[in-house]
This record gives sequence, C-alpha cells and structure tokens, in this order.
Amino acid sequence: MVRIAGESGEGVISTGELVAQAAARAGYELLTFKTYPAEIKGGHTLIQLRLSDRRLYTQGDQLDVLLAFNQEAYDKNVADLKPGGLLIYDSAEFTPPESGDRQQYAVPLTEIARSQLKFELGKNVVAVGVVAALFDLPKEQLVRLLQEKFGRKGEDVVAKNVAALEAGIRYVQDQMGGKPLFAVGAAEHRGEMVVVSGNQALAMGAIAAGCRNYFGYPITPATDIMEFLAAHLSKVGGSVVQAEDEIAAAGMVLGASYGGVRAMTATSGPGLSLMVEMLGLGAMAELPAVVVDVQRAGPSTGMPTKHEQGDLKLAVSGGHGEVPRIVLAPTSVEDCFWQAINAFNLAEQYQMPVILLSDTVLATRTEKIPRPDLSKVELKGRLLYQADGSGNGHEGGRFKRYSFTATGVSPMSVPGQAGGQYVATGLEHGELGRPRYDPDTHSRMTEKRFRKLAAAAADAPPADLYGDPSAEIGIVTWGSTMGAVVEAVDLAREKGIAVEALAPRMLWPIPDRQVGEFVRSKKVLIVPEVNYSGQFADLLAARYKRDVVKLSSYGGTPIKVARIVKAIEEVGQHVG
Amino acid sequence: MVRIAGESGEGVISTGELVAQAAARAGYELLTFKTYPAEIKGGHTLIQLRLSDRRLYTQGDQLDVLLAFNQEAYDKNVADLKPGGLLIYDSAEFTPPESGDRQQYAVPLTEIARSQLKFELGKNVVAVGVVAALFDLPKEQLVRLLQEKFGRKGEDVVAKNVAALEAGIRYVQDQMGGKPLFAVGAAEHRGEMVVVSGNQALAMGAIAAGCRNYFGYPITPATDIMEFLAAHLSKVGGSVVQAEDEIAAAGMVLGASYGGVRAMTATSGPGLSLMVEMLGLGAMAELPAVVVDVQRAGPSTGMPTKHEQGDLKLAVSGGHGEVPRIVLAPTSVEDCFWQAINAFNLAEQYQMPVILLSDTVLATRTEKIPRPDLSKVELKGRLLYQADGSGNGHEGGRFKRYSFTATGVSPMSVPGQAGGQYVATGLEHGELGRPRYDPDTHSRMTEKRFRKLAAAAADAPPADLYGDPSAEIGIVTWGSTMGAVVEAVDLAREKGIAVEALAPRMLWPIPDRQVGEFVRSKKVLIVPEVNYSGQFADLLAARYKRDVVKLSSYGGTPIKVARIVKAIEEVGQHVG
Amino acid sequence: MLDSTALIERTLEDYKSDEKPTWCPGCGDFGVLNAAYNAMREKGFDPKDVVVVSGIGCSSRIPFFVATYGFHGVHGRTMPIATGLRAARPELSVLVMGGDGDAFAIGGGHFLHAARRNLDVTYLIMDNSIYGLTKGQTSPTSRVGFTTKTTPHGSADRSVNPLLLALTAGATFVARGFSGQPKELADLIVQGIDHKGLSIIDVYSPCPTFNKVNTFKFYRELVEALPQDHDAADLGEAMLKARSEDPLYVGVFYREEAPSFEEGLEGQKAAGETDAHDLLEGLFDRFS
Amino acid sequence: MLDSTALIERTLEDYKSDEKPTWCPGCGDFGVLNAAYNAMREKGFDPKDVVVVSGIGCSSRIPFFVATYGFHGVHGRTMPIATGLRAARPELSVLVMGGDGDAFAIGGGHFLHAARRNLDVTYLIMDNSIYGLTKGQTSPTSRVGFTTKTTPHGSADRSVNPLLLALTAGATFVARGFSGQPKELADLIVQGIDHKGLSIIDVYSPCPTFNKVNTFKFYRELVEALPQDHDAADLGEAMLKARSEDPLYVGVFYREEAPSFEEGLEGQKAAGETDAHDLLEGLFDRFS
Ligand SMILES: Cc1ncc(C[n+]2csc(CCOP(=O)(O)OP(=O)(O)O)c2C)c(N)n1
Ligand SMILES: Cc1ncc(C[n+]2csc(CCOP(=O)(O)OP(=O)(O)O)c2C)c(N)n1
Ligand code: SF4
Ligand code: SF4
Ligand SMILES: [Mg+2]
Ligand SMILES: [Mg+2]
Repeated sequence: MVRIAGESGEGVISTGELVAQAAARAGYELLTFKTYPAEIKGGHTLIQLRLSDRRLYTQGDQLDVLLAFNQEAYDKNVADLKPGGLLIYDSAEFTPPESGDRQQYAVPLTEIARSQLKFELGKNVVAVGVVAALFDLPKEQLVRLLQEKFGRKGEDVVAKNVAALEAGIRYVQDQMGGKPLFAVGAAEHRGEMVVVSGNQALAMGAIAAGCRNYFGYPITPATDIMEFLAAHLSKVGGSVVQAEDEIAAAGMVLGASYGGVRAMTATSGPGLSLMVEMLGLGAMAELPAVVVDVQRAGPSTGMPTKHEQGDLKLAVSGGHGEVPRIVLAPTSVEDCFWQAINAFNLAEQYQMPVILLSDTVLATRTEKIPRPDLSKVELKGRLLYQADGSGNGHEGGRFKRYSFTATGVSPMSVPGQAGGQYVATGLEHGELGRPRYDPDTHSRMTEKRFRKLAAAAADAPPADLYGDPSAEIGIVTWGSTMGAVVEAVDLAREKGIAVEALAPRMLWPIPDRQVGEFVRSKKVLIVPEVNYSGQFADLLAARYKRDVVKLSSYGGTPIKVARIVKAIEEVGQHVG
Repeated sequence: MVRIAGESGEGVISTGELVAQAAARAGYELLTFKTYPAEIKGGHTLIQLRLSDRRLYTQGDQLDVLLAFNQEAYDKNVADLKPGGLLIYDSAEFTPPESGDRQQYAVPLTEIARSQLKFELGKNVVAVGVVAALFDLPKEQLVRLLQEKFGRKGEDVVAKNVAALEAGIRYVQDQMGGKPLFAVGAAEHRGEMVVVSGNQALAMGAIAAGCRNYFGYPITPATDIMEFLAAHLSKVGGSVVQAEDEIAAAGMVLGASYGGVRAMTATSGPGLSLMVEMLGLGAMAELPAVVVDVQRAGPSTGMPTKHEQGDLKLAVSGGHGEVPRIVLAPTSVEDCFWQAINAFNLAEQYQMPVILLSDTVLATRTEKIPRPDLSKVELKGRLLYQADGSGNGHEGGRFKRYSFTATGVSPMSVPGQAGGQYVATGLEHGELGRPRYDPDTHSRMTEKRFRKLAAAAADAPPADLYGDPSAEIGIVTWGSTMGAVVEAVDLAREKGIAVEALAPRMLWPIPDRQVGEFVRSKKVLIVPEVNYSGQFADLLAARYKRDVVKLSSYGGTPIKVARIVKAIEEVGQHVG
Repeated sequence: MLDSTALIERTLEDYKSDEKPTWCPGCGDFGVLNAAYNAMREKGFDPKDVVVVSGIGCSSRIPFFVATYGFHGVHGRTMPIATGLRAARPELSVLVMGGDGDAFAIGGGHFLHAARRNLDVTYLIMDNSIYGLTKGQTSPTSRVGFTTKTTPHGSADRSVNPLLLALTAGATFVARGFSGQPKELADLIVQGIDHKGLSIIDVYSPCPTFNKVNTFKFYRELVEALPQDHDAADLGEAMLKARSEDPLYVGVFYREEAPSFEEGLEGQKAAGETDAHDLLEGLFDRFS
Repeated sequence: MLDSTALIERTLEDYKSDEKPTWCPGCGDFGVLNAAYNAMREKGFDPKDVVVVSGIGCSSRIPFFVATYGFHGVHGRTMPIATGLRAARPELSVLVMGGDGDAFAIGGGHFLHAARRNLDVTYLIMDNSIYGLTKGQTSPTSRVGFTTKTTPHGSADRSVNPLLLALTAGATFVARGFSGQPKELADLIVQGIDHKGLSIIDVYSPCPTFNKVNTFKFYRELVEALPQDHDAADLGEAMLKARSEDPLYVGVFYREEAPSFEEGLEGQKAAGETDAHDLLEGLFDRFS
C-alpha cells in the first residue's frame, strides 16, 4: 500500500490516479482513498493506493510506502507508515530525520524534473515512475495511459512525460536495489471489471433505475454526482437543473415525481438538514423521491472533505411530526450502483422519500468492481390509478387517491390521466385528498402511512452478511464501515476468533427479518460506526432493548481495521 | 365541565372566555381548552371550560354540558357528553333526536336575541347567561366584565349586552328548574392567581429571563408569543423583528447571541424543520440560543390547529452530524413561565441551542395559575472571557475561545471586549477557533462539545413527580400529557392501584439522575404521549434497554385520562 | 401546453370542484378564483392536463376548489415544485397561485430564480398585503407604517414592489390585476397562459378581515388601466409605470419573447438521444 | 458606529490576523481583503468593535484573515446573522463579505429582505460569477451560456444583476468595485461604512482557477468609472447605468438618506422604558 502526499494543487491526486489506472489494467485488485483540503489551493492532500491479488474492502490501515512531496506531508502521514516501511521523499523540499524503524530514500524528484528533464511539471510523473517500479507495474500500460492523457497536447508533451516516467523507473533500478519491493501477483479473474468511484457508480445506478430528472445544488462531496449526470442524463432524454438551494432542489424532485417521472437530488449533510421540511411534504403527500446524502464530517459546515457517518439520526428522524421514510446505505462502491436502483424502486413502490446514505469514503474512492450486469436490473413502478376505478379508486365519481388499503399503498394517478385529478397536500386529508382534521381520519391516515413502512421493511434488499454463522460474536454495521469489518472478521478468524458480521442495506425501517434473529442470537454485539454517539447502535438498542458494544470512531477518517480487531479480541475474552 | 361549540367566527370563543374570566374571579379553579379550524372563517370551533373547587390538570374527558350552536357542533361533540349529561342547543338551528341518555333543552338563543332583544349579535351573550346560571356564576362579575369589554362602545351597547345576559339567566330559571345544576364551591385559596395561556406564560418567562431580542415568523399556534412580545418587549429596551422566514429568524437569534444578548424565536413544527441547519451552526460555534417549538399535529402542514407531541425526535436528532442541544418541555401552563427561564439559563451556561417544546394544548388553553413570584427568578449568565487571560484564555496573545476545559464550557467573549476577538464558525476548529481538520482536533472538540451536554444533564431542572414512590407501576411522560397522567394517577389510587409518575422537564440529554433510578425501580413502565411512534418511549428504550408500554394517542387531540387509567388497570393485573 | 382540447366546448362547472371555498365573506380571493375558472374555460383546458400549484395561506387553498390536478405544497415553495413539474412534464399547463407572504417573504429567493429561468408557468400572486391565514401580520407588500400585532409600532421595512422585482429578476411577462375587476383579470390570465415563459400577475385581492387599509374601496380609488399607448416592450417604461403609486396601474406592463426554461431543457436533450442501456454499457467500457 | 477610536493612529497590521489566506495565487479576493484592511484603517476602527460576517465559500473565509471579531456562518445566511447582531448591538461596526453564490443563490431571499430593512451594514459581494469553493459551477451572476460541469450545455438562466436587484429591493447605497482597483475599492468601502443603512458593494473579484471568462483582463477592458456628473440621487438613472454591459461602470450608483433598520428599532424602544420587574408585575395584575 502506498500513499502519495503533498500540497493540494501540486498534482498529487493525478499522480495517484495514473498509477491506479495502470494497476487496474495490469489485473491487480485495487482500492484508492483520497483526502482533499477544504481549501481550493494550498492545504494538505493525499491519495492512497492499495494493490492486491485478493479482493479489497478498505483502503487499509498501514502504509508500506509513503511518498512525501514536502515537510507537511511527512509530518501528517509518517505515523501511518508501518514498522519497516519505506519512506520516499523529495529531497529538494526537506530532509526527515533518520529512523531505524523504516527505510528511507531521498529521491530528487524536483531535481530530476528540473535539471535532467528541463520539465518542472514532470515531477509527478517521475513519482509515478518510482511507484510503478516499486510495484512492478508494466511500463507499457503507463506509457499508453500517458498517451491517452497527453496525446491531444502533441507528441512533444507525451515524449516529455514518458521521459519523466522512465527517469523515475530508472532511479529505483539504480538507487534502490533494482528489484520491485512490493510486487503483487495478478488477482484471480473476477470477470469483467470497471474502475469507478462510488459517486460514479451511484450516478450510473440512478440512470439504470430510470431517473430522468436530476435537481441539485453543488456541495462537497456530492457535486460530482450532479456533474456526472449533467454530462450524461440528457443523452437519454433526461435533464439536470441546478437549483438555487437545497430546499428548491428537494421541492423540484417532488414536483417532477408528482408528474410521474423518477427524480433525484444528491447533497451532503447541510443540504439534508435544509430538505427536512420537504421530505415531510413528500411523506404526507405520498410522493416517491430519492435523496442522496453523501455524508461528510459534521456538524454544521464541519470538515467538508472528511469522512463521517453522522447523518443517520437526521435521515431517520429529521422532520416534525411522524414522517415515514426509508433509509438505505450502500456498503461498497459496487453497492452504490445497486442501492441507487433499490432506492428508486422502494420510493416508487411505497410512495415516500428514500434517503440513500453514501459517505465520503465510498464517494471519493475508486475501486475495481465487477462490471454491473444490466440484465439483473429490475425496475418496480408505482401502483397506478386505473381509470376503470379498479383498486377501489373512486367515491361518487371522485378519485380516492389515498384510499385505505391493506398495505397502505394506494393507487396514484399522474396529471394527464382522466378522472385521476386530486390535490397533493401536506395537510392531513381524507381518502379523497381533501383536508380533514377529525381524530378518526388523522389516526387512520397515520396508520396507513406507517403500514407502508412495515411493508417496506419486509421488502428490504438483502443484507450484507459475512463470517461464521455459528459465531457468538456478532457485528452489526452499516455503509462503508462494512469494508473494514469484513477485513477485521478475516483477521479475527486467523486469530481463531469466530465472528459474524451483518450490514443491512436498509437502515430504516429496521428490517427485522434480517436483523432481529441476528441480534438475538449473538452473545455479544459490536456496532462499529464512524460517529460519536453510536447512531445506529442507538436505533438497535431502542428496537431490541439489548446492550451493544458501541465502537465509535470520530476523527474524520475511516475506522481502522485494527481497532475493530482489537474490539473483537476484547469481547472474545469474555465470550470465550 | 361545559363545552360551547359552533361555527368559527360566530363568537364561540369569546363567549367561553367571558364565562372563564367570570369563573376565575369568582374563585373557581379553571381550565379552558379550545380548538380552531385551520380556516379563518367557517369550520368547526369549540371552547371548553372546566370549573372546579380542586386543582385541575386537564380539560377533562367527558362533558357535563354541551352547548351546541348548530348541527355540526352537535354531530362532532355529542359523543363526548357523559351519560346523563345536559345538551343545550339553539332551536333556531336544528333539532337533535331525543335520547334517554341525556337531558336536553332547546334554548331559542337566536330567537331570544332577535325578537326579544332586537340584538342578533347578542346570542352569544344569551348563551353566557345560560351557562352562568347553570354554574351559579355571580351575575355582578359578568356585568362588570361586559362593562370592561364594551364600555368603550358606549352605554347603549353595554345595556344591550346586559339585557342579553339577563335573558339567558332568566331562561334557565324559568325553563330548566331554576336552580344551578352544577354549582361548584369556591376553591381552596392558593394565594394570588392569574389566568393566562401557556403562550402568555412562556412569553412572560422569556422577559423575566432577560430575553431582549425576539425574531420570528408567524405560525400557528406560536404566533401569539411574538405578538405578546411585540407589545411589551420594547418597554424594557428590547425589540421584536419579523423575519422573512424561519431560517432567517434562527440566524438572527445566533447573530444577537453572538453579540451577547439573550435572544429567542418561537415557531411550530414546520419552522423547526427549517431551522435545523442553523441549530447545528449554533452548536458548533457554541452560541446560546433559545428556540421555542409550540408543537402542532404533523407531519408537514398537518393539522395546524390540532394537538400533538410529534416533534421530539426532530428536536433531539435534527441536524446533520453530531449536534449537541438541550430539549426542555414544560408540563403545565405555569411551567411554561419557569421553563422559559431555565431554557435561557441553560443556553447561556452551556453555550448551545435549547429547544423548548411546548404544545398546542399548553399554548392555547388558559388556566388559573399561581402568580409567579419574581423573587424566585434566578438568572445564570455565560462564562465570560476575562481580559487578564484567567480561565486559560490565551495562546501567544490570541484568545482561546474554544479552550479545552473539564466541563467543556470555555469562556467566551463578546464583540467590544478588547483582546477577545475570535471567529465564530461552523467549521471544525482548534482552541483558537481557526479551521482545523486533523483527527485529533475533531475528536477532542467533539468530546468537548458533548462534555457540556453531560454537565447540562446533571444540571437539569427538577422533574415533575407525582404519586406513590413505592408503586410498582411507573409512568414516564412529558409535556402537557403530565396533566392527564396526574389525574389518572389520582383515579387509579381511588381504585386501589398505586402508581408513580415522572415527567422530566429536560428530555435531552436524558437526566439520568432523575430518570435512571425511576426506570430501574418500577416493574412496569407506561409511557403515554400524543404521537404515533412513541418518541419519548424510544429514547428511554435506547438509553435503558428495557421494555416500556407505549401508550400512544394520535388523533390530534389530547390523550384522555380514561385511556391512561385503563392502561394502568391492564398492567395492574399483571403486577398485582 | 396542450391545445388539442380546444375542440370540446366546456362550461365553468367543468373547472369547479365540489369543495366549497372556506374564505371569509367578501374575501378578494373569490374574484380571483372566478377569473381563473373563466380563463381556463376560455382556453378550453382539459382539467386533466392542468395542474394548479400553491403554497400555504388562505389564498393557497385554491387547488382544492378547482377540478384540475393540484399541488398544495409547503409555505413559500411553489416555484420549486412548479419547476420540477415543468422539467418532468412540459406538455402540461401549470398555474401557480398563492399569497404575497408565500411569494415574497419565505418564497422570495425562489421567486427570483424562477424569473431568471423564465419558467413557463402563469403565477398569480393573490396579494392582500397581509398574512391572512395566520390572522393578520405584516407581509412584504404591506405599506411602511402598517400596524399589526407583530408590528404594533408600524412596519419599518420598505414594501416589496412585486412588479419591479419581477422585472428586475428577468420575468418576461409582468402584469397586475385586481380582484374587483374579474373580467379584466380573466383576460390577463389568458394572456399570461398564452405567453411563453414566466407570467407574473400580481393581483390585488383584499382581505377584509385583517387588512383595513388595502380594501376594495382603497383599490377602486387608485386602480387605473395602463394607458392605451403603454409600450409593453419597453423595460424602462414598465419599471417607471410599476413605480407609480397613484394611480396603481393594472394591465400588462411588460412582455418579452425569450427562450423559456423548457426550451433550454429541450436544448440539453437535443445533445443526443441514446438508449439508457447503450449509454451505460458505453460508460462501463470507458471505465474498464 | 463608534468613531471615538479615530483618536488612535492605527496601521494596516492592526487589522491583519496571523492566519494566511488560503486562496489560489492570483485570486481576486486578495485585492478585496487589502481594500478592506485599508478602509478599516482609514476609518480608524478599533478591531474589537468590528465584526466581519460571512457565509461559506472561498471568499467567505475572509473573517479568519482579519483581526476583528468575525462570524463565519453557514452558506447564504450572512444577512440574517448580521441583522440579529445589529438588532442586539447597534453600536458595533459590521462588515459583511461573501460570494455571489452565497448572496444571490441560496441567500437571494435574505438579500432582498435586508435591503427592505435598510440594515446598517456594508455588504461586499466578492463576485467571481462562479462557485469557487465547490470547484467551479455556474453562479447566479454567471453569463447566459456559461459552461461548467453542472451546465455543460451552457447556463440557460438569465444572470442576476446585483445592482439592479439591490436598487429594486430598496437598498439605499449601491456601488460597484473591482478587485483590480484596490484604491478605489477601499474608498468605496469607506463611503459604504459612512452611509447610514445598507450599503451594497458588488465587487468584481475574478477566480482565475475556475472562471476563464470573467478574468482580470476581461474586466480591465470593460470597467469604467461612472461619469463625473452621474447623479447618485436619481434612482432611474442608477438603474439605467446598472444595466449597461459595456462599459461596466464602477463607483457609487445610488445613495439615499432614509431611516435605517436600527433607527426603527430605537423607535420601538422609545415607546416606553420600564424595568422588567415592573412590567411583569403590571402584566400579572392585568391577568388577575
Ligand atoms: C414554514 C412555515 N412557516 C410559517 C407557516 C405559517 N403560515 C401559514 S400561511 C402564512 C402566511 C400567509 O400569508 P400569505 O402567503 O400572504 O397568504 P394569505 O393567507 O394572505 O392568502 C404563514 C406565515 C407555515 N405554514 N409554514
Ligand atoms: C447548505 C449548503 N449548501 C451547499 C454548500 C456547498 N457550498 C459551499 S461554498 C458554495 C458556493 C460558493 O460560491 P460563492 O458563494 O460564489 O463563493 P466563492 O467560493 O466563489 O467565493 C457552495 C455551494 C454548503 N456549504 N452549504
Ligand atoms: S382572512 Fe382575509 S385572506 Fe383569509 S379568507 Fe378571510 S378575508 Fe380572505
Ligand atoms: S478557487 Fe477561485 S475564488 Fe477560490 S481561492 Fe481559487 S481563485 Fe479564488
Ligand atoms: Mg397575503
Ligand atoms: Mg463566487
């Protein structure tokens, strides 16, 4: 695992991405992780690449190699270098102290670029060469990528970059022993693969789900979902509208959905906070709506580029009064694609807002994932009003938009359907949709709205399950943290501790069929999540009234696998 | 207990209020309850008066007398008339069926007003006379009130109204047996008393608490807090600003509070939903702020004039990321005054938003309560920055606004204090208030913010406790529902079932010192509340991991005492 | 908008729901509602192809009294909802109706942006210069010095001039009507509907219950039709006329032909029409 | 505002914090910051009596670089925060600074209402016609046809004209500056501070990183001082000049003497000065 760290704007990220693409094409399993400063220029940034011959679930805890472009990059990252690890630094920038704990090499990146190549901007590509040599990445792949990237700028530029690449490779061969230190074999072939970020996967999932109207307001780290769709949605007859704020974006989604079109918005925490009133309207008027929250570290503006799973409580409880809504969370980059589809299906089927909780780690990391098989995509639509009045749709010639039904789901009409006229309203209403305030109506309509939630729980997408079903130690987690949990379960097994882990994709309503038995059957339950209070743990405790071990990490970074392993070992002593 | 019901705009409410004032002056204990339609004109409205010689806690479940101005009023209310009760109706409007279950009298209210008095608008005052005679209210009090009310309009108008009053009294004497059917003795003297609504009590509490800036946007049923303060705050050098929306109102509160002035806004559910982002900013920048939410029935626009305790989850969990905040709920009209003061004190002491959850029933009912003793008002201010740097306030000459302290509370400065300059920000920050995104800072600052919450829990205002401490059956409730619980506890005792009830005034953080022992010591716990999901019950379950009996009422009306008694009897069988 | 429907002759009853308005007697909103019925009949709209979008307020109750589709949203957010609906279903006719508080207080930002977009809807602001539903507080169009229970010392804020704001923000059809002149109002609504892009019609619709200043009488004395020779193509002239306080002109102040929001979206789509399956497979290829 | 402080001679350093700006090299915001330092020095402000209020964006980072008090709020809500602060502490000097997105997109409604109130603050909109912090999306002041990743087909929305909007909404001091003319800008800021009521100063502050259209070069070619004889008392003239696209005028377009928000609040208070204890006892009497 290698981390490249430096100043934002220096090309750190593009260096890393070049290496990543080469590695993926070379057949390695691959997972990247990035952090940006919240400032545009200046500030510390890094990209981390984990290459393996085995399937990867996290960016990993400890570094094999740290490539530090400057002093700050060294200061902030050296603690993560594993004992015996390799430090590479740009000797033009600084000189770190010697340490017996690691090997270190001063690579004159700037120097090589400036004086050998007369191409100062080339220092990143020199760095690519260094890393490529260390990991034994095929040079031809890299050359091809440089051609793809710089071809438009002319042969000259390509040649310069290739020279820089070669200079880096040569440096390793000459100065660092010559042989690749971290060669990993090609991974087992998992079929056709694509390298994408979670945001890209999610946006493509939305397209696959039939989303044709996107409304959004830019916010880190959700913006590139909008940018992706802006580039592509129009090609399938859809459109993207930049709203004036998040309240407007959510209102637009409801307007489009009322019109019968699948619509979505994506935001991060501050935007979700602003949308809460609109979600209540969606729930009351029973309109499908998909709201993506790519969580970042809060509260308030918080740390816009950092990771946290801190918006679960808001997603579940935001809104005055009793607001039914469904909350889903993908557990991997690949899952972003599939849960986007489930989000639309559930919204349509249960006529309510669905909040899809992604997070910074999923959104920004690129991962090599199986190419989605579109033949597996199944779209489920809303229960439509039938003009012949079937489905108990009429009362005295008027359409009973909110007819009481066993599941709570009533047939709905869309404008243009003759005889289907009704008023969507946030006021309490009777079956016809007209305002009604008597106790009986309010009670029965509340029950109707919540019957849908019960039905949705029974209809939850399958949970992510991993580990030993007979284990007495259980882990319940959610979102990207499942990646770390999977690796921790493997490590625990190696240490002889059996663990089973569960990550429901549906967090609200809690899908009791998936969670209930699991929770009851385990002696100890650990709930790792990246927030302070243990938000999912609290929901589980309220539902199942049992003690859980909260394993909260709240530094703005993903939870470390080692922390989970440690927690397993601790509880293991008591169980064992 | 008497209920007057009719069409909105017909003077139903003013009729009732006249009776109420007379009754209060006559020394009765008194509690009124009103409902309005959400429409301005038209729609069904009622006022209910409960008079007693004993202290009252609710508007009561069953009616002794129903005075129905029209058919709809009869239809909607007759079910609440107790067996053997008295129905009075305006015979000009409709004729109800005879029923052996009740006595009924056709009083020609409109007729008397129109033909006897030539004063059609007088029908309400005729009704006042009828009720006064039935309850033996002193005529002189009523005449004096009519003089106060109509004096400005001239002797003539007063005389007409007095004649209408007398016509009503005469009617009872002539037609209905002549003697007052429901005379209640004067109540035990509880010292000086005032008759106020919860909104008035709350607004006066705010003034007593030193609130000097009010910012708000009108919304039912919170608007009259603003209107009250608009009339009075300027007299003590304060001001009221009508904001353009609730986000602005909350932002203004933070701006004023940053300036060092105690500021408040009051809203209802939809407004609170909109304020959620601002509350996160307040929590992050550590600014005192008081936000009153007079809850009404939701979700969305819901039933604006109906009762519900449905905003607790939003108050506790609204906001992305981990947002510390304090939630208080007064349990009676009198308590509205005192909890407003506590809200300001806690906000100042713990430098965070405090949400004061009132509700429609408390806000709109008028009640005879002890005159608040201002000498008991104790104001607690914020921990202020000292220019001499005491309190660990400086680092290299710069003020450490967010210095780490044992309680989490750091001294704060206000503009104008030399050397106290800092930037309040919603970004994560170090002790100096400058943006910092490293894991260590974020973790420690999160912990600091939540230490304050722990300290606040220990500093909670005393809970409302009622009943038999040795009881095995416990009730935990909150807000106005405590009134019904108190009456239910009394009724249960009469039936030989011992119950103890607890209503914490602080709902979040849960004040463990008050709640923990109570919850653990009871065999059965009933949690009555006026919402669908059992919002407080869920918070308790998450915290104490024990089963509770949710007693949810969600029809938009207060919970009935009888329902609580029934629940007590049911669990009583298992306990007993 | 659809016009195939003009074939069938419809009556006013076709546009009335069986829900009776709950407004106070004498409320200006009755006149606006009637004008809307008449305009729809005049256009021959098929009720199934029309959506009336509103917010919250007395005036915003209007969708319940109309036999078309309706969306009674939350306070101040009519324009976002209408925008989403138009993006999704540009072939429908959308009328937006609601109060002055809804439009200019909590909804002020959205108003601005709907105008910038030139959203093709007709927006009738039922302007009573007060918050009716919450029982009489100062609204953005209330005069300076207006006293209510929230402004007992008189409102200090300058009042919003809806027409000037609409013109500044870029609205392409800007008009003013009066509930006391229902015929002329119906005609304005028809013109608004016929106009491509955002049609703003500010309608004086008095609230006799809570606003004792801006009454029918008040407006009858001040309201005057724009001069025959008013040039609705002249933005400067429109602004000047909009600033007049005596008389208060009614009629079409400004009208401009410009690309609509919906045309812009069509433009996006023209960028290429693919099947979703092909698009995705192509993207997967690119990422592999 | 306090002016007793003019006694002490201060230097620019007194207004600079020890936090270094994190803007990209060449960012227009540097010039605005320097102009603000200069204006404060010119006014002789005591840093302890000044509050700089901002929102979220590259530009909104500015309070951290200033040695006064500061409030770095949430996105788009500068005006509410400033309003609350002014209501509470009218003796302080308040400068509001932030981006065009902050002011006119999410903050559009608040802008309108702050102008109506004539809030006595000086508001510098650091206008780069782009969302800088989120890496380059179309903003309300971006030109029609502007392409970014969220508007790859070109933005279709009419751009907000900040000056026209401010004038329409009732702002009493409306000016435009340019980061490339820091001296003139500092002078505008001083005039804005001296003005009683809301001073709107829209400042062209290019974002060389993401906006390749509205560059320093672009503005250098188009920017021109208002004619010497421009009558800043004439609203119509101000509107006309504000609509000009070539040249883009800089200077004070409009200036009007009118009661401020703060004076209105003082007026409320003048209604009577009682002790809270007496007020409450009086109320209790009334309710008994
Ligand atoms: C978020 C929110 N804030 C406040 C309210 C309360 N409210 C309902 S209608 C209204 C204003 C009504 O005024 P206007 O829009 O002019 O409509 P009118 O009743 O005068 O027709 C307000 C403040 C609400 N429903 N929602
Ligand atoms: C509620 C909310 N929505 C979105 C964002 C993301 N965001 C941060 S700054 C910004 C816009 C920046 O543009 P501008 O205000 O013009 O400032 P600039 O960076 O150009 O100076 C946005 C959309 C946010 N922080 N909060
Ligand atoms: S309160 Fe005013 S606006 Fe509302 S219905 Fe009555 S008259 Fe009309
Ligand atoms: S991105 Fe643009 S606005 Fe932001 S700091 Fe860089 S140049 Fe300035
Ligand atoms: Mg109105
Ligand atoms: Mg900008």
